[in-house]
Amino acid sequence: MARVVVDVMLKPEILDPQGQAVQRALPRLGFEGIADVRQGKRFELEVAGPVDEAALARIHEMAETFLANTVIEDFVVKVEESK
Amino acid sequence: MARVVVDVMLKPEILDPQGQAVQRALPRLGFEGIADVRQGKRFELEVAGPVDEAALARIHEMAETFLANTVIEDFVVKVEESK
Amino acid sequence: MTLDTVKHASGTPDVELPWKELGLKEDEYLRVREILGRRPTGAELAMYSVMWSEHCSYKSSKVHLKQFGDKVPANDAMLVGIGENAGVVDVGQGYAVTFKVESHNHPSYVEPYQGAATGVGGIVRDIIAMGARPVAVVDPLRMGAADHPDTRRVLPGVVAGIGGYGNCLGLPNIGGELVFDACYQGNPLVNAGAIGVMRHEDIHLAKASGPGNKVILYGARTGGDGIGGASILASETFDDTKPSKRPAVQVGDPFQEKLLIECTLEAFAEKLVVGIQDLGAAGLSCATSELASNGSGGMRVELDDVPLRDSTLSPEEILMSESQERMCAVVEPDKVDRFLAICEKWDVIATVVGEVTDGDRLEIFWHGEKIVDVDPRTVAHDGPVYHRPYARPSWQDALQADDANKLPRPATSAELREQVLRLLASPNQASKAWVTDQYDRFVQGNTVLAQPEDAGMIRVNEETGLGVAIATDGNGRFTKLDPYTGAQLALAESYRNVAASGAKPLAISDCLNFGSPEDPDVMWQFAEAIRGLADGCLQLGTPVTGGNVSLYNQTGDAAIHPTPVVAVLGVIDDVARRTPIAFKEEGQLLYLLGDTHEEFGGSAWSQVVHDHLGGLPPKVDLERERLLGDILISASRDGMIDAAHDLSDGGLIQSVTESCLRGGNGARLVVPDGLDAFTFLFSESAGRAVVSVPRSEELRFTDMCGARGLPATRIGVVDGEEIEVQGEFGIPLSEVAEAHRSTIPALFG
Amino acid sequence: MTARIGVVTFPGTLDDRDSLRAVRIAGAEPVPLWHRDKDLHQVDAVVLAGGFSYGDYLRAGAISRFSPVMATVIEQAKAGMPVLGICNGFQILTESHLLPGAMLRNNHLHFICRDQKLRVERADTAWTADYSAGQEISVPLKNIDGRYVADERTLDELEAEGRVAFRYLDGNPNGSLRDIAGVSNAAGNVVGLMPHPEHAVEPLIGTGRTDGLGFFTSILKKLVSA
Ligand SMILES: Nc1ncnc2c1ncn2[C@@H]1O[C@H](COP(=O)(O)OP(=O)(O)O)[C@@H](O)[C@H]1O
Ligand SMILES: [Mg+2]
Repeated sequence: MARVVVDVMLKPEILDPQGQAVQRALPRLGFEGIADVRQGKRFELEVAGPVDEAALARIHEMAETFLANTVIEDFVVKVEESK
Repeated sequence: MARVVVDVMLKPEILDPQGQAVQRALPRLGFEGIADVRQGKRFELEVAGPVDEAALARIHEMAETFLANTVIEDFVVKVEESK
Repeated sequence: MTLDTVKHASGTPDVELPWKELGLKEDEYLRVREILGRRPTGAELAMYSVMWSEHCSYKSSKVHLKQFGDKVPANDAMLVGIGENAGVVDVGQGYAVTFKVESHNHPSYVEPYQGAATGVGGIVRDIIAMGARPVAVVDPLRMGAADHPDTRRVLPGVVAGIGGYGNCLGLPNIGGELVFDACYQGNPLVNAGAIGVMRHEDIHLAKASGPGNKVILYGARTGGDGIGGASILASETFDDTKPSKRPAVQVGDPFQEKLLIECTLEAFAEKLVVGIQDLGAAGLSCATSELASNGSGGMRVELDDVPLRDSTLSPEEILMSESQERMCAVVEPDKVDRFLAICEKWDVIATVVGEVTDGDRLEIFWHGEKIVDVDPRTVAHDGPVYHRPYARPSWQDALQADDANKLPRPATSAELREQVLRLLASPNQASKAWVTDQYDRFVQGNTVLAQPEDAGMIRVNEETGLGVAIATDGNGRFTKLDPYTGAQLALAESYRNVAASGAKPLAISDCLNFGSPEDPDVMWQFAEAIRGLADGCLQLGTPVTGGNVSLYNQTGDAAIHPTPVVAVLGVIDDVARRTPIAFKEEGQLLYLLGDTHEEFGGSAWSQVVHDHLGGLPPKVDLERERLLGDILISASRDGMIDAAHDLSDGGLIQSVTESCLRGGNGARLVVPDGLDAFTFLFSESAGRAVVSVPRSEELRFTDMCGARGLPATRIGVVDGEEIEVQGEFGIPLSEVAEAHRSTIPALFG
Repeated sequence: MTARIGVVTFPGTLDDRDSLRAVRIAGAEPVPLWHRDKDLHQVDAVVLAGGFSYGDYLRAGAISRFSPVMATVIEQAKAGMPVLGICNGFQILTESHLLPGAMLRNNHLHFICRDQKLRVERADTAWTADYSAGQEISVPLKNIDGRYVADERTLDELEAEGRVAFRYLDGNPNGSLRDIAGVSNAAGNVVGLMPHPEHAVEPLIGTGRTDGLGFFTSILKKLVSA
């Protein structure tokens, strides 16, 4: 079973209040030196068959039409070695 | 500016209703062959200073005490090349 | 690795089992052996250990709780009493209402969001299990000190969790409480209550009868969550390559629960269900043993058929798992297909896992082998009963002697004004809108009253206007000073809140939050509180329909204040005559109902101004409470008052302020003869309310009070843009609003 | 003959019964519709009600958009059938690209439930004809993913074409760009908004106002006179 990861992040120009809330809290907790935080989503897909080009193309399409809303989000598809 | 990524995922034995909802929807959308989906969070941290061992140790601690709730979540810290 | 079957257990009497690690006492384990006539199997031990736990067996509290059954007031409304998932009362027009409050204290401290969320999930399943559609939730909360850093972690998480789950279920949140006190720092109290409505004929019970009937498990798959002790068993009995430390915290899925509600109600509507039980604490162990022991026959369960989320689970773990959003129904064989079809319609997984037998044993099989063979009653009902020692604490007298009435009082009008503002802005007295604005109070379109009203009120029937009201109250400070009186004060306040809304109080549920029962001081508080509550209910005519006990709320030697929380349910024949708290009409007259005494023990004033807890709590006069309630209800019925607000913590100035802010009007107050301004504004005497009376109704109203012997004192008029106490001070409404509304957002926003 | 107005129930929809009630109170015939059923049962208009369809997992409205009923709703909406999306329904409409933009987590990150003042900017859509342009109304707002965003060009276009149908007054509750509470499509038959008019149709219930009834009487008049 192979694992494909899809990372979905808000586009840079879109306000990310969750990331900001984290960033604002850090100094209070004693963590300095973090200039910016963005929070996004990570999907781990376990793929049943081989992760060939056709499979990746399908996952790409899935990310584009479903996992991400490209009006507001960017995404990246990555193959991970399975464990 | 260097980027450190913290991926936070629910522990495998913890119910992941979000991932399940995605997985159940996939066949309906015509995407077959995905055996499991887990959904987690991705934090992108822009680190102001050098990402040395000390900095990573701090980020690790930050992830452990704040970004993740280790009662139910696991996390991984990764350094990404900055772009 | 051998499977510990019944046969195997019989043949290996000397195998050591980890009963201690599972929380059983030696004599309890010996009793299990005696009951079975052999050593238990691992699976049987798992079942007994969870079902005989304090939480499930009420072993420390049972002997005291009995009073609720012994002192039942004559009340025709009770349809189902203590012992079922939730009590049921008749509210007329063929409708029945079920309601209950439960605690989820410890999980909410460990994981505030999920702990609180699953607390809501659990109480709602109790309501569905009675056959009712859930119509509202309430959430009485107690947190540590408002300015403590850990409260900043716990409270926002708890509120988000209650909102996240309840909002997503489509249940309006119509009331609750939020109290801060350092005594709850390590033991926040997260109580959650729910109300459901059904027709009389739809009442369902947790009962498996009719041999041949199928046992259907439906809802979420079973996973390894919430398995307190089962992992110990698992690691003893099985190989340790699998995840051994199962988390004690569960993650909720409100979406799944919403589907569970809809599909269960649809199955009820088609009369497909013989008996039903939700899966909460102790999971399948509890559901199977309770269903079987309440029914007429036995039950046979094939554990292999339970849908799993994690295929590595051992049978012990499956039996103990507390995975959320699961229910168990008993269905006649020819109705199974229809039941499964309804579940399919709602995308709910449903599986036949067993059937009712004509024997009297609960038998559970795994891989074709029998691993449990017990009399279900011994698991579910014949748990241990403790007569824990109790004694009045040695410090109680000193505490009561430390009289709050002797604390220095404000010397000048300026000081009085300053203390009024300080009180209104203190975390306990400040507006809780920051919390309640995170809860949907409008969903379902039947909300007549919700926070910050005295009681939440829900319309039950659109045509007739029939409605129900609920309020929850509890005051740990009063209860610490005198547990018997404190419990009665909680009851009285909740009763008063319901009556102030115009509804007639019918019955109560309670959630009893206390420290360790192994401490005789705590056990005395517990015994006294129950005695007070049971006596109070008898006197007020409001039976206890059910409730929940949460013990061991204790950090080291320090127990929380004894905190019985009382939920009173009321009925109103037409919600059109509900009484809100808002002073809406300028020129209306303000009347104070009841008597005001110098009573400052446990008061908000003593806490905020002097950080003091001592003396005696206010006196309780339940006959007076009942009279006050009757007057408030009559006045609502006959249109004599436009607003009413009960007086409780913070005293008169607190209530008047809330009503002014709600209505957007000021008030001019006159200190009545015989009272000083300080006592008038801050006393917390019980049995009081303030009402707003149209001038045209004044005579009729005062005549009624006079004729029935309730003191009614004219204290002022709704007027202007400030709250003015004549001869003392005036505070602009805007200043009051700022003081009252900014505290909680500043701390937690 | 009165108009038939359908209200869709997805798994996790919460305000469907309220919307059906609002339709009935306005005098139209309420018709429950089921997400798995492609057939709209001859309704003249459709309301997508509030709630958390599919738990709002992934993104609010993202999964519902692909349901069988939505295939028909999308097709019919493009052909001119009136569609109103309230809250979750609005989110579904943006996910379906029947309306521009997207909904994100509120800027304060909390669920917010309150009585919200709005200005009805457009009184010539299928759902707002009973209001006058510029009229101020108060209806409940309750959501956690209510922040309306779109890129600048889209926003400018919406403004230029007068498709901002409702704007928040007395404080933006969630960080929505340009205080947008709701928008319409170019033809004016598809309207979406975050606040809940269906919760403001009876004097005793909720906030005690009936400011939301106009949505349902508007559509009824339009359909009956058509
Ligand atoms: N956690 C909460 N959840 C819901 N409603 C709450 C909560 N806390 C307080 N409220 C509401 O705020 C109002 C004021 O609360 P409180 O001062 O405790 O009322 P009272 O003193 O009349 O019992 C009531 O309507 C109450 O139901
Ligand atoms: Mg009150």
